[in-house]
Formats: sequence, structure tokens, C-alpha cells
Amino acid sequence: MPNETRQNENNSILQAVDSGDAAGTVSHEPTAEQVADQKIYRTFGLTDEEYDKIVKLLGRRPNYVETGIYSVMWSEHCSYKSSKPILKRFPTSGPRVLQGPGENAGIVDIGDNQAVVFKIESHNHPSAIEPFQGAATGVGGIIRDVFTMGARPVALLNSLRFGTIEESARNRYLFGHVVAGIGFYGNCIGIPTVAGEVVFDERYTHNPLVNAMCVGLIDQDKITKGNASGVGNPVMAVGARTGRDGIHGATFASTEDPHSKERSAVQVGDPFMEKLLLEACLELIATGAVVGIQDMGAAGMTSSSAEMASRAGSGLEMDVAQVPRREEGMTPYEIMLSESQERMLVVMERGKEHIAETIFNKWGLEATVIGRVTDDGMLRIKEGAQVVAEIPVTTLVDEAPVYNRPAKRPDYLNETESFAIDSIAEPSDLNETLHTLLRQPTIASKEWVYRQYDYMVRTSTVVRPGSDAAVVSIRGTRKGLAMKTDGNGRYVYLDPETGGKLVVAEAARNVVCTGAEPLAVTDCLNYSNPEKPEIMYQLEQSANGMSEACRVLDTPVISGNVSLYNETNGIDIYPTPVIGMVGLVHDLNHLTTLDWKAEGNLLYLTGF
Amino acid sequence: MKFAVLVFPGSNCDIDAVKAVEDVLGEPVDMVWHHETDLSAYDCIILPGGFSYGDYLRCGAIARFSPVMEQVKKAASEGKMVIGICNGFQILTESGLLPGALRTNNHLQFNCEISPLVVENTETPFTSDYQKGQVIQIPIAHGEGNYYVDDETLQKMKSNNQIVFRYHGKNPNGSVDNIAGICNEKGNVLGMMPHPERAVDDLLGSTDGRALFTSILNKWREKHGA
Amino acid sequence: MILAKIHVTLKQSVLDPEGSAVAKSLHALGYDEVEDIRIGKYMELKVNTNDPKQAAERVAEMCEKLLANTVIEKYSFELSEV
Amino acid sequence: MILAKIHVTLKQSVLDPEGSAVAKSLHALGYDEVEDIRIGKYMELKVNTNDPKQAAERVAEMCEKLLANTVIEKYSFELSEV
Ligand SMILES: Nc1ncnc2c1ncn2[C@@H]1O[C@H](COP(=O)(O)OP(=O)(O)O)[C@@H](O)[C@H]1O
Repeated sequence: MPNETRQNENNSILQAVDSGDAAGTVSHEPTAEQVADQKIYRTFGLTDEEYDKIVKLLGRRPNYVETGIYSVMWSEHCSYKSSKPILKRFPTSGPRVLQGPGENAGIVDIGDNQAVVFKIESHNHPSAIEPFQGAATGVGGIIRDVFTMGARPVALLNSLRFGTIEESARNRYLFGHVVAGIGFYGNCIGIPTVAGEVVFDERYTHNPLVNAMCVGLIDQDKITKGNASGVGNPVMAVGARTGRDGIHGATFASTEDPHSKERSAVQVGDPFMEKLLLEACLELIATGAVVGIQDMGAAGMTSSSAEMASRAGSGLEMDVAQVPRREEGMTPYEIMLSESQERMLVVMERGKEHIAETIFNKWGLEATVIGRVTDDGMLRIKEGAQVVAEIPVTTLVDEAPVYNRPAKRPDYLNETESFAIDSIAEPSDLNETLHTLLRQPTIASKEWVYRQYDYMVRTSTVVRPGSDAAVVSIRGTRKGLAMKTDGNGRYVYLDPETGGKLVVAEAARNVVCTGAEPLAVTDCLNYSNPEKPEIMYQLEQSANGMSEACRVLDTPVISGNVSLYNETNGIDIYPTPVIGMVGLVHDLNHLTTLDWKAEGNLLYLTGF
Repeated sequence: MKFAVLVFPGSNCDIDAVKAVEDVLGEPVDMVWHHETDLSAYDCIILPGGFSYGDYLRCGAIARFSPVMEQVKKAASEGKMVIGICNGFQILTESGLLPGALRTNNHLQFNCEISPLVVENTETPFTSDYQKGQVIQIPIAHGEGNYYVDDETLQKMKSNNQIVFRYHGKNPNGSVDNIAGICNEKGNVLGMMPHPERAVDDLLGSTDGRALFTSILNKWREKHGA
Repeated sequence: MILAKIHVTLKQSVLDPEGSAVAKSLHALGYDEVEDIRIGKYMELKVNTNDPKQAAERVAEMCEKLLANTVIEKYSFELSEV
Repeated sequence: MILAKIHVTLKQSVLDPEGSAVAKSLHALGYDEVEDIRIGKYMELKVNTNDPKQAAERVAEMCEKLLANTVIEKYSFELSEV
């Protein structure tokens, strides 16, 4: 057939160029022997010792799929192997805490059978590579963590770090696209982005930080957990289809210099799909037929299934051939490790699969049975009749390695601690100094940022960005939730322990300023390479400081996230723990805001 | 008087619109799923803001083909009141119920703020409780609110008194002639980018949106002798 | 199977702020030789038919109805067998 | 003067939510024969030079640097004299 062309242009073509498509290479999976002999496990981020431990635990060599599963489950991102000993220091309980760390998100009692659910999470590495999509999918992931608990997400926050923007077009590009990506996802799904913070410093040039936090509301009798219990109960994949996105994202988020690694490990977010998924999941949870539900986040189906089985002390058998796919020819390895967004794993009560199918169909989504809960404690993956992986769940979660990495006080502290404030002369023109300070992008108004976020959707934002903490009213009550993220890497760098205390204190001050009582915190620990003793020192000391502040302020840590290896070419980011704090406004009539109210009002300076 | 707030996949200001009708007017209001094929029970139909179908392709382009839209056209032709807010406005222009098109803001960014508007036309059933020329504070939150219409149509709209709201002071998106809201020739279909449902409570920073809702009820009562 | 390659671009009379912004960025990057840039959409879709005439009709319809907004955009397409 | 026609599309393995949404809508409108639709960008820019080789190099650079994000997108272009 002759090519039919409407409106043909008849200039002759001089030259044609095609950048081509890097994807699409088909390879044959190595055998278990090849994985061992050629040390292929190393390319997955497993050390020789870790590999040997796997062989011992399994009593045999893992095949390729199994090696992939261990590598993601034992990655820093999923196992917290370097940070676990540190996280133990945090106070995590209190009379109001209904759920502490360990679930998709933490939960705090706010009275009247209601509770607030929240968590913060990092998406630093993906955002460094594809700032718009990296930031957008970070927001998508944290929203799923909150609504899987059965909560209605009511607000989003973020905390951002970039290199300095005055000189660098690249840093401006990262900053602009991260903000646009956060706005895109939150605005589209209809959850207001109400507060955050942004800091610019050279230290973050190669490792920008993008932390996103979500706050949700729930009736206490609707709380749902990520549990796979009840032998014979069906396991369902719901939401988006599985594609080849982000394979190995979780391991890649935990090793140094991700920029040089597999670049296709970036996912594209679809907030529209997530909006439908959110509504469908909340409707499904409200039926009471859900046993457990979990987001397929980092490490996708692997971590969600292993974690759900681990919490219930059960086993799972799943057939990857049943998983709805977006692409043809996907291998079991690819299906298990895919990080396609907007998917959930749901365990339903046996015989009630149709309830999920009906609700999901109404929202134009798929819900497919892909397996069952078993009682043998194994994660068994099949492709049709053939078993392609068979691993005891406990070896993936409880027996994952934990490292008590050595810590050493960094030398730079000698210098910084001997710094004398008197060595700085008082500026002669304080007006000029003030103006110079106000021009610093870190200090200047952040309206350029929050203007791009719909902070008013849901018509509950009663204290908007531009103030200290934001306040979101709780419909049907006179109560409100105050919330803010804060961090100060430079302080923590200069004095890790005191800096840790200060970060918590700053968040608390911001929350208290609105008239709220601080309830609890979530934290995101952004640090450099924990294999350096000096970095471990920063981590330990700052965690001590934060723990003490949380104890004193009576704000337990109910959830959090860790992002390590934020280091490029030997430059470490500042140790940057970010605190997200939520407080309760008991009566919205007593809100306080920061604007001057009237001429003649008296000003007081308080504190000490 | 009975209100319908349509719910398209991706609508997200639907609840806000329902709450505004309940809180300001206390009249019955239903959320109506986009598959519905009978709107005869309703006197006023609200197409709320949001990102119907993810705003993929163009805002409102896909939603315009939802089954319920045939009913919206029917209601409009019968003279019932139809309001599209933000994404709802985009759906109404895509479906041809209102002239013109909404394009990406000229500065290419999403923009959320409280925006002053001038009420240009108080002869519509949506604006009779305002004063002509009154400046009101109404939130905007959109990335594609840059109203475009060709000159010829604009002249016609002006002579028909179809421009209902204009941005006051700063034009936040590059709209032709500072247009923030327009109506059809008959005046019973209104489209506006700003969100009146977000300005109905002192806690939210403005109550200037209330008069839009009270206008609707008062006009309806007048017409139906209620 | 027929492959349709569809171009949807803004009508000449309609301003293209995105194009201007990209042109500015290119100039800032030192590509001073760039003059005038217009940005549009490109879509590829496969049509399960072997009748090119029918395909052309159907694709034109899709463009009119959904793929382009003819108030501000124009479209063109090419078909080829795949 | 040389005219560059540039196509930027998502890499095959990358999710195209817009394409899926549009495909669904076309099916709902009765265009069942449509299979698979991918949506990308189309740009036309004029380069003030008469050296096609140099133009090709510069345009490829612009694509790599700004016009496409090669992490998730690929690009292709054609040059013609105008
Ligand atoms: N990334 C962001 N997202 C949303 N709001 C932000 C962001 N950055 C700053 N803001 C808002 O701008 C205001 C000033 O922020 P910040 O400088 O951190 O305040 P403070 O110095 O009082 O802690 C706050 O209301 C804050 O919530």
C-alpha cells in the first residue's frame, strides 16, 4: 500500500536521526551455579558473606529468581540492615499510639473513635535522575502507605534539599521539576499539599533530597493492616498492571552512585490511576472483607508478599502467570521485582473475591486472584505448575542481616567545635545584612513553591502555607490537625546530638505556634554512606538527640524511613534527619496565626 | 431545589461542592456517577473541579464523552442551571456547551492562590446576589485556565453579555480579556476557573463564594414561586 | 494492521507559550541559531484493519472528535502498513 | 535555514498512562479497531544555518540536553531545508 499522507510536506529530508531504545534486550537467566560461580549476586548488591548466608539458610544455592528476591529483601531499603540498631533507640509507644513503626504507617488516637495516620518517605535517588517523575512517584508511594491502613489521606507535606540555585542551571532544573512533580501528583489526586520546607546548599548538589509525607484520618474500627493470615484466603493483585519498570530500584536506592546504574529503573506515576485505586480500596476496606492489604512499593510484589506473610507468621503461594501484565514475555524474575506504581496486594476472606472484583470493576480497575495463604511458612512462587522460587519467609525478613557498623567521631568536629563566635566581627550595616539574609533562597519566601500546589482542595486547610505549621480541620468536629516538616542538616553536621534535638524542637515549635498539642512524629533519616565510621557517628549521635527530644516532648516516633548512601564523588550530604510532626488543635476557635492582627497589639519575646 | 454534583473518574472537588451546597443552602444534593443517564430530578447540575480522566490528552477532553454528558446537554437546553467549576468549565468547553478553550497557563505553572475577581454580569441566575462591578476574593487552583477564544466569537460574547467574571488586577494565567468565567447565550450555563465552593466559610479565608449559591436558590424560588 | 502517525499542533494564530519557553532555554544554553519553535503532540496508534481508505476516514474522525480540539489545534496524519 | 522536526516519545518499557487513557476512551467511542496508542511530543524548530551536518549535531545535542529526558524518553528527528 502506498503511504497515505494528509497535508504532505514536500521538502526533501536531509538527515534523519534516531536515538533508539535502550530497552528490549532478552537474556537467558543464569543458573544457580552461574550465579555462584560468576558471583552474579554481587551485581545485585549482595556481598559474598551475604550470599553464603543465603546458601546456609536455604541449604542449597539460590536460583536467579531467589537471588533477586533476597537481594531486594536484604537491601538497605527493605531490611534497614545498617540502621535497625539505631532505630531501636527511638521512643515508639505512648498512651495514644495505636500503631508504631513496622506497619505501612503509624497511627495515633485523637479521640471520638478517630485516629490520625501518617508517615514520611524519601525518593531521593529517583528524583536525582528524573526529578519530575521521581518526586511524583514518591508522593504516590506515601499516599498508598496511608490509604492501605484504611485511612482517607487529607494532607501532604514535603521536605526538599538541593544544591545552590543561583549559579547552577542543573540545580534549578532539579528544583523546578521536583516541585512540579510533587504538585502534579498531589493536585491531580486531590490531596492538598499544605506544608514543607526547602533548603539549598552545595552539599546536596549531586544528592538532592526529596522526602514526602502523607497524613490521613481514620475511624478506629476501620484500621486495616498488612497481614496475610488465614490459610486458604485468596491473595489478589489490584490496581495497575505490572510492567518492567524500576526493576532493581530498591537495591539501587541503597548503593552508592545510583546515577551510573541502570537508568531504566525510573517509574512513571499515574495519579489518575491512584485516585481510582484510593477510592476503590477505601470502599473495599469498608466492606470488612479485607484480611490484609499492602502497597507494592519498592521491591514490588516481593516485599509486599514477604512482609505480609512475615507479620502473620504464614506462608504464601503465588502464580506469576496470573498477574495482569502490561508487557509481553515478562519473566518471573521481572514480575516479582517490578516496581510498577499504583498496585496493591490484598488478602481477602475466602469466598469474598467477588466483592473485590465488583468494586474494582466499578472504578474501572482490575482485581485478580494470584495466590493463596498457606501455613508452611514458605514464599512459594510458581509460573503455572512450575515452582520458580521457594523461600522460607523468616529468612527474608527476620533473618535478614543486621550490621552494627563501627562509629568514629569525625575529625572535622575538632575544628568546628573550637570555632569562636567572637571571631566574627559584628556587621556595620545591620539593615544591609538583613536584606542579604532575606535574599538567600533558603530563607526567602517559598511562595514560588507552594503556589504550584493545590493546598486548598478538600476545603479543610484552615492555616495555609506561608505560616508556621499548616492546620487542616477535621470535618464534623471543632478539631484540627497541625503539621509541619523540619530538618537542619547543617546543625546536625556541626553537632550531631544537639542538632538532632533541635530538629525535633523546631517542628514542635512550629506545631505549637498554631495552638496545637504535639502528638507524635515520623522521621526520615537522610545520611551518607553508613560504611564510613564518621557517618555512623553522625547517625548514632543525632538519633540519640532526636530520641531524647521526642521523650521530653512526649512525641513518640510512630513511623519513618531511612535513606543512606547519599554520597557522590566522596562528597557526603549533611546528615539530614527530617522530622514530620503532627499536633492536635482541640478547638479551631483557638487557632493562632502568624500575621500581625491590629495596630497597638503588644509584642512579647518568650523562651530562654 | 435539588442539586446534582457529577462525579467523573478523577473528579476531586466533588465533596467540596456538595459541602458548599449543604452548608450554604441546606438544600438536597446528590453525588451523581458519570454513568447516570437520567438527571431529570435535578434543578441545578454542578460539574466539579478535579482531573477527570487524569486530564490526559486535554483537560475535559475524555470526560466530555461520559454517558451523563448527554443528559447535561439536555438539561442545558431545557433551561436548567448548569455550572462547571475549573475542570467542569474545561469539560463544558470541550463539549461545546460553552465557547472557546482552556489552555496551559501562559507561565506554564500550576497556580494556587486567592484571586480577586470582578463580577461583570449580575443578570445570570448565578450572580444576581452580587453587585455589578463588585470585587470578590475567590481561590483559583489550576494549570490550564488560560481562556482562549477567537476575536470574532469574543465580540459576539461581549455583545451578548456572556462574560460573567474577570480577573481583577493581575491576570493569573494569560486569559483572553482577563476572562475568569463565562456563560452561554441563554445565560443558564456558567463556566468559571475560580472555585466559589472554596470561599464559603470564614475559616477558609473568604465567604465571597456564598452569594453564587444563594443567587441560584433565590432565582429558582423566584421562577417556581416557592 | 495499519499504523497511524498523527501530529496535533496549535493553529498558527494561537500563541505557544511552551514553545517560547523552550526557545528561551535553548538560547540560554548557547543555541543561538534556534529560531522559532512550536510544540505539539505526536501520537502513534495501530488500527486493526487492512483497508487504508476506511482507516483514513476513521482516524480523521477520531482526530475531529477526540484527539484534537479544533478550536485551537490542527492535525495531520500518515498511514502505513505494518 | 534548516527545519528540524523532532519526535520525542516514551521508551517502549515506560508506562504511558496518557496513551492508555486515550485508548480506553477511543474504545468507549466505538473505535474498537484501535490497538495500542502511544503519545509523545512533536517539535518543529528552525535552525539558522546551512550546514546540515552541523545542524544534525547541534539538534542531537539539544535533544540530549533539554528536549528529551533520555532516562525515560527517546527522540528522533529529520532535517530539511526551508
Ligand atoms: N516544599 C514546600 N512545600 C510546601 N510548603 C512549603 C514548602 N517549603 C516551604 N513551605 C511553606 O512555606 C512556609 C515557610 O517555610 P519555612 O521556611 O520552613 O518556615 P519556618 O522557617 O517558619 O519553619 C511554611 O508555611 C511552609 O509550610
